[in-house]
Amino acid sequence: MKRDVAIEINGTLYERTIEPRMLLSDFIRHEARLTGTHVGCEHGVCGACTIQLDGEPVRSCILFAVQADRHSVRTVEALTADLDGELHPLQQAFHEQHALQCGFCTAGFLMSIEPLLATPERLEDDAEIREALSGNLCRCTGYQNIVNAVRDAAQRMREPAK
Amino acid sequence: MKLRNEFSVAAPVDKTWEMLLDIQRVAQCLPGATIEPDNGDGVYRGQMKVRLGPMTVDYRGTAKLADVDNDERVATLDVKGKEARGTGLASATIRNSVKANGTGTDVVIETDLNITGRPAQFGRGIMEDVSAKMLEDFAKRLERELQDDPPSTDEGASPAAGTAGPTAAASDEDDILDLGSAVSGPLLKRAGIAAAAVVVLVVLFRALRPRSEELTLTLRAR
Amino acid sequence: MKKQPEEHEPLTIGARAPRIEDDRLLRGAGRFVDDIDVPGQLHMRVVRSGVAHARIAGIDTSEAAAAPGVQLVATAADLGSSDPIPLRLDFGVDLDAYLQQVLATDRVRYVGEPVAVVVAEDPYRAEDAADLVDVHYEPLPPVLDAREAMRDDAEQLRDGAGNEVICIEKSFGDVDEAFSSAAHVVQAELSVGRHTGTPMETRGLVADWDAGRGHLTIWGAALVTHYHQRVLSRLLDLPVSKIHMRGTDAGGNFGVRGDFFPEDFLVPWLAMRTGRPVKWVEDRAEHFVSINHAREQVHRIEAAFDEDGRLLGLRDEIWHDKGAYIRPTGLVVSEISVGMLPWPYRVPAYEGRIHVVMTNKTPVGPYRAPGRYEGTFAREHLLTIAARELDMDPVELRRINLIDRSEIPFAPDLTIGGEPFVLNSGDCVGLLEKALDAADFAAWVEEAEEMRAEGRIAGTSVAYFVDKSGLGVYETAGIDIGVDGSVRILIGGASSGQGIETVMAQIAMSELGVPLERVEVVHGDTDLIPDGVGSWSSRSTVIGGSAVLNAARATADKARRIAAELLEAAVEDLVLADGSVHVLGSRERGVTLGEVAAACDTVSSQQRGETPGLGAREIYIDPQMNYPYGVAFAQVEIDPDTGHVDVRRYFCAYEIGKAVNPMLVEGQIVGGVAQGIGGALFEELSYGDDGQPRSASFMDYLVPGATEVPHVGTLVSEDAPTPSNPLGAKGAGESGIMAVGAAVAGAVGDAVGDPRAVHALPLTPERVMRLLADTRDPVS
Amino acid sequence: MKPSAFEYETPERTDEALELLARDPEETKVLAGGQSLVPLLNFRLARPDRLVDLNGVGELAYLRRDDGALRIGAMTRQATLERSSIVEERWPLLKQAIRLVAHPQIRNRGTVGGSAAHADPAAELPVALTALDATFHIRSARGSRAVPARDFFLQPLMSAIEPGELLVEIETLPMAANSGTAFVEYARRHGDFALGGAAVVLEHEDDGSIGRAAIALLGAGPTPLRASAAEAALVGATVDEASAAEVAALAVEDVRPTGDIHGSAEYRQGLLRSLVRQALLQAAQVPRAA
Repeated sequence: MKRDVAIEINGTLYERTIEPRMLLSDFIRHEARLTGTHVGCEHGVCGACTIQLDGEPVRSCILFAVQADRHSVRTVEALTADLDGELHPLQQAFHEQHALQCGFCTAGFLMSIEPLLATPERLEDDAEIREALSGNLCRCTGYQNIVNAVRDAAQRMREPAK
Repeated sequence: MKLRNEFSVAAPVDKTWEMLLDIQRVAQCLPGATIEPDNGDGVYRGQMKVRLGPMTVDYRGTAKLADVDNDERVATLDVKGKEARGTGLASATIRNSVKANGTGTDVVIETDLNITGRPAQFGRGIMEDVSAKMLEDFAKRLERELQDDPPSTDEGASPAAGTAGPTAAASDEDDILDLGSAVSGPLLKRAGIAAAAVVVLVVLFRALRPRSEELTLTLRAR
Repeated sequence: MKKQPEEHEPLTIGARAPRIEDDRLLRGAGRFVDDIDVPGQLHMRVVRSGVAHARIAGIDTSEAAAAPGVQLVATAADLGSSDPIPLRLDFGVDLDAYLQQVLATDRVRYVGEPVAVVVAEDPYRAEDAADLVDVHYEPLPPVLDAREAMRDDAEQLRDGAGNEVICIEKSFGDVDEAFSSAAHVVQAELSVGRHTGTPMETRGLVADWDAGRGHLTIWGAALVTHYHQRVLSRLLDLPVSKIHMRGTDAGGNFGVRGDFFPEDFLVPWLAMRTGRPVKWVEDRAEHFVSINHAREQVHRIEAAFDEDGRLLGLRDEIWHDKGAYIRPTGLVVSEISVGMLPWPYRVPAYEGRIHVVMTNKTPVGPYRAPGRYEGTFAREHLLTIAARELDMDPVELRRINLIDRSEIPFAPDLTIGGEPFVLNSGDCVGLLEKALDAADFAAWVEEAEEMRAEGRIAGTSVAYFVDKSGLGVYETAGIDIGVDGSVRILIGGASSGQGIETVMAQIAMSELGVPLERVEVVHGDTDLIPDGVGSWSSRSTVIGGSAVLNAARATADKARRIAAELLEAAVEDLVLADGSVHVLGSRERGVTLGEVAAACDTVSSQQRGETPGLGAREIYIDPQMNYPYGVAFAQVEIDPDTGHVDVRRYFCAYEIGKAVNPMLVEGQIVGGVAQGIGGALFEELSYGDDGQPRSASFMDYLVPGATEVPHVGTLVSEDAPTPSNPLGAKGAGESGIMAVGAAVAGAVGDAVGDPRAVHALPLTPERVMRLLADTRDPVS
Repeated sequence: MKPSAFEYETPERTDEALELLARDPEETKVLAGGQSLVPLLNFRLARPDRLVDLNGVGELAYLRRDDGALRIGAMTRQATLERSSIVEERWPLLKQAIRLVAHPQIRNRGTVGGSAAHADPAAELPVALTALDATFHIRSARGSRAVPARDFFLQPLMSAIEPGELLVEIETLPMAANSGTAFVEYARRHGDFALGGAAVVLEHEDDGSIGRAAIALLGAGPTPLRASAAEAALVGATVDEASAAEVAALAVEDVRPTGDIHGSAEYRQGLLRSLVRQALLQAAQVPRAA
């Protein structure tokens, strides 16, 4: 039996009538047409579909859209939208450090790491950064430049405070 | 996957052998499985809902006696099933034997199990764990069944599901000889397979489509 | 709201330019195939065999066809034609009996083989219905090992054609004499497991059929677009001009993703059949059984040395498990395996044989460094063993056997893919010395010794490799400059995320002098680009880039010609810079490229006798394949409690001839190393002995994460530009992965004190525990 | 990989959830964090008719200290447990275990009760809770019962929770002063299901000997296992390299792990021995809690 849902994504309310089995990733991509969130495995391992649900990074492929009813979802599109179109410092660091190749996994990395930049002191050494990245798979970069970009972004987050 | 279960019961070997021939009685020992009377063709159809925690796989399939050695008291059963929804198959060769052990009977169930399709396509050994555990549970239940409730001699009655109904018993020699040669016909119902059939059900089956009877899969030792 | 372009110096050849494709990808504004939704589209679901080998006794689709939302269920019987998918790379061997049908007819030969297809209103219902297709299988025994498949009593996969497809042999010199006169002969049997590229984006296609005009539009082909167009034309009986392939972003490829698979036929065929747009996105579970698998070779290899450790001869017999069918790339992996095996060493006599064998597993095709990942492991590990047996330093053993600069061009009597092998430029020893220095490899060795002295199990190794780039002979390119001064580059290749757009833009800008922000690179659109060969074999920069360079030069010439007319200046005095053409030394005497383009209107062009528009179309034909080379070092530590191999240090030096963008080259190397570590330690497509795949998800197929790969040091050398193309470039895509299996295996062998103990990849913890037991406890 | 259709219920109170579960207990599944269940649904290995989603039942999400004991509401997110300073101080084993559960994105959504109820033999929390002798509080429309850890995990993916029942709370008693704990495991990649693991609690006497020991094994069999013989052997002993090795050998002597593509039974048994040894040495070194 279909259900009515009202899901807030990036500040916009999406009201739809959907089957309970619809995955949240499918809702975001094909109902809200926000295709920046990618689906890499649909079993919760690769992390490409990571979004923020009520502020916390989670895998959208192992959540049902009905579970996000009356909750707030944030996707990669919000990063630039929140800055009037400017790239977020993390995105800028990814660009400068060549931390993406095909770009398919990138949104998942960004949405996983962005909340961690609030406490940049926890991203000081490479081992910490690599552990923070370990829930997201990338097949192109070998992670090295992603580590560099996160270190760089964390430094940028610290500097303005000085 | 090769599995072996054994247990002993106090009942004499002839009696145990005979008891094991009634698929429907023994099937009760396994939750989720039902097996239907054959259509006189020696092919038993049944279904089985296998549960592994939250996982469930519905199988439908057939059981057919491949070989009965009445002298050695070994019955070999071929069972094959197919997922009700999905592409997987399950098949098993079950070699079932009983031996007198002085005071009672030793029962040995050797199963060669082959499962294909998605349930089999995971690297972790949970399927193996569960199959082993279920066979173990089944053997325990069967052991209890054979221990607690010696069979009556009321042949041919089909017990209603869920009741420990009467079973085929006929321990007289003619019948047994018949069994040995029977590869089709009504007698097959009792043909040595009870334990075997149920064991099979562990991972199998449910196949009520007419076509399933045509399945002539020969199980091959791996 | 797009970021304003910044003003800066044009980033041309050689610059570490940040990529032009990044902006859209970072914003989540890339357009991948699943991002294409066409109104009214249906969704396809493929019903795949769940058994490895069986006869199909019947298929009942009635229940599926009656399921809610289902538009059509089709089997092989509905396809009409039974043409198999044709070869793309044809070396003149008749392989018809081994090619794959789009849907299985009477027999299935691997788990995952398409048997039927369902189209429904949404992907959920399509999957519901696919579950209801009832295929009646009569199982046959599966054949799962190449050597067993070749035995006389083996089950045969097909009637009238044996399990061994062919044995390819290559040889030169007197091998028997080399071995009989040798002071030392070293042998090993070495195997590489089955693994694959596993791009993060699975495959997918969308097809839209315009029945009125008889036009087909297809999104999603990612590698060899024009080849797909031609094959579809033949199989669907449509003129090429009525098939419009449209490129999308592609989420990785690595050689596995873009070939012509059964679905590449099914999706457009179903669109035509149903009259509705049809979409298909492969799911990860089906990806693992349907995408080309790779590797899976066993090498029985031996080398003959004189008393000083100089190679006299090399012999290798290889068994290559190619899975159930020959896919469009045919025998290329096997051909390369046996053709590339000896290099970069001065091998006077060589005999290589490779048995190409069919088994009941997913078909095997090329994956980044096909044939070289395997061959490099076999050859280099044999040398590592030889160094131990001859009591020589592993580096020195290699040094004395490397082809010397003085021997270039080095042209043994050997062909690869029908073309003579020629190492036309290079200094292998020179690169080795530079790399040893840059990595400070001696310190690695010393460190490992110290660790061993502390009771830790650590080791180092060196592995040399030769790459190959530029199959496919030619590529096309075009450039158009708009009246607003924007530049559009059209390439016949494709991009799957390597940064090809940026590389092509940098090449073009070296001639045109326009900031990268003004450049768009278009690929994969057959209406805009009438011909192309594609992105594979590390060919994009080498061949595609050369075509772009030619087009850019022709465009710049034309710009100067027209500007000379507008400025009343001499052509040879004009230069292109900052988006304009001006007289050298006086910037104010110039016109913008937009103004030049405006002057190329149709009427004026007609009067001048020129083609309208500012731009050019060029084809580049490559005279010769390139053989870039490199060397890798590894240092590992083994945990004696778990068998876990920790790659502590890794370094890869690579002679690329010319790096258009060194940052991207390093990115290719590091990414390749990570994938190589996957194949060396983690990734394996396992099968049960019933032919069931046991690693068909990311839970069991272990792609390395950020915590599993080390920091990788790189050295990109440009000492030996190739004379065979105008850029001097040699290709980069496959460099990093090439030697990882060899280097890791060698370091593990060094750590346990006996490289002979290592004979198979991946080095899983269990294998490592066993070899620890073998090497540390000889008494038991 | 899209799930089969199901009916979906969103109770807001426990009673309501129990009532929904009672309607068709066999064909109803409880959806907690869903980090294990939803992948199974996507693979269509689970096809329940109905899901009862507990994520709206706020009263099941809590961490409470009660008479020294820790009471964990079944719907408490794993990340909540991970971030709790009280848990870190008083039940460090839980924190040590939870940091090894998959990745942060999973722990943000995954629940403590869900992990326990899922009863995966390779999961960390069931092993830690087994070592802590936790009590599982189960309710149904008929009433409630408490099941000790040793009776809770029955089979791979099967706990003592019957159809129609709901795990509502997990309770662990206060740890003795002078306790040291360790959780050691080996997974092929960071965050993967481990090939083996060991949770150890050592209660030290004033003289430095062991007063009581708990050793629970991960991946040693179909459920978390306690190594009772090894535990008994530790009482009165002190832990050093030699005794740790000896006790570890004893701990795995009778275990029969299941082999699979990631490691054979033999490999796992050897691995477990090493991990128990490491865990014992670590737990013996932990500064004694005041």
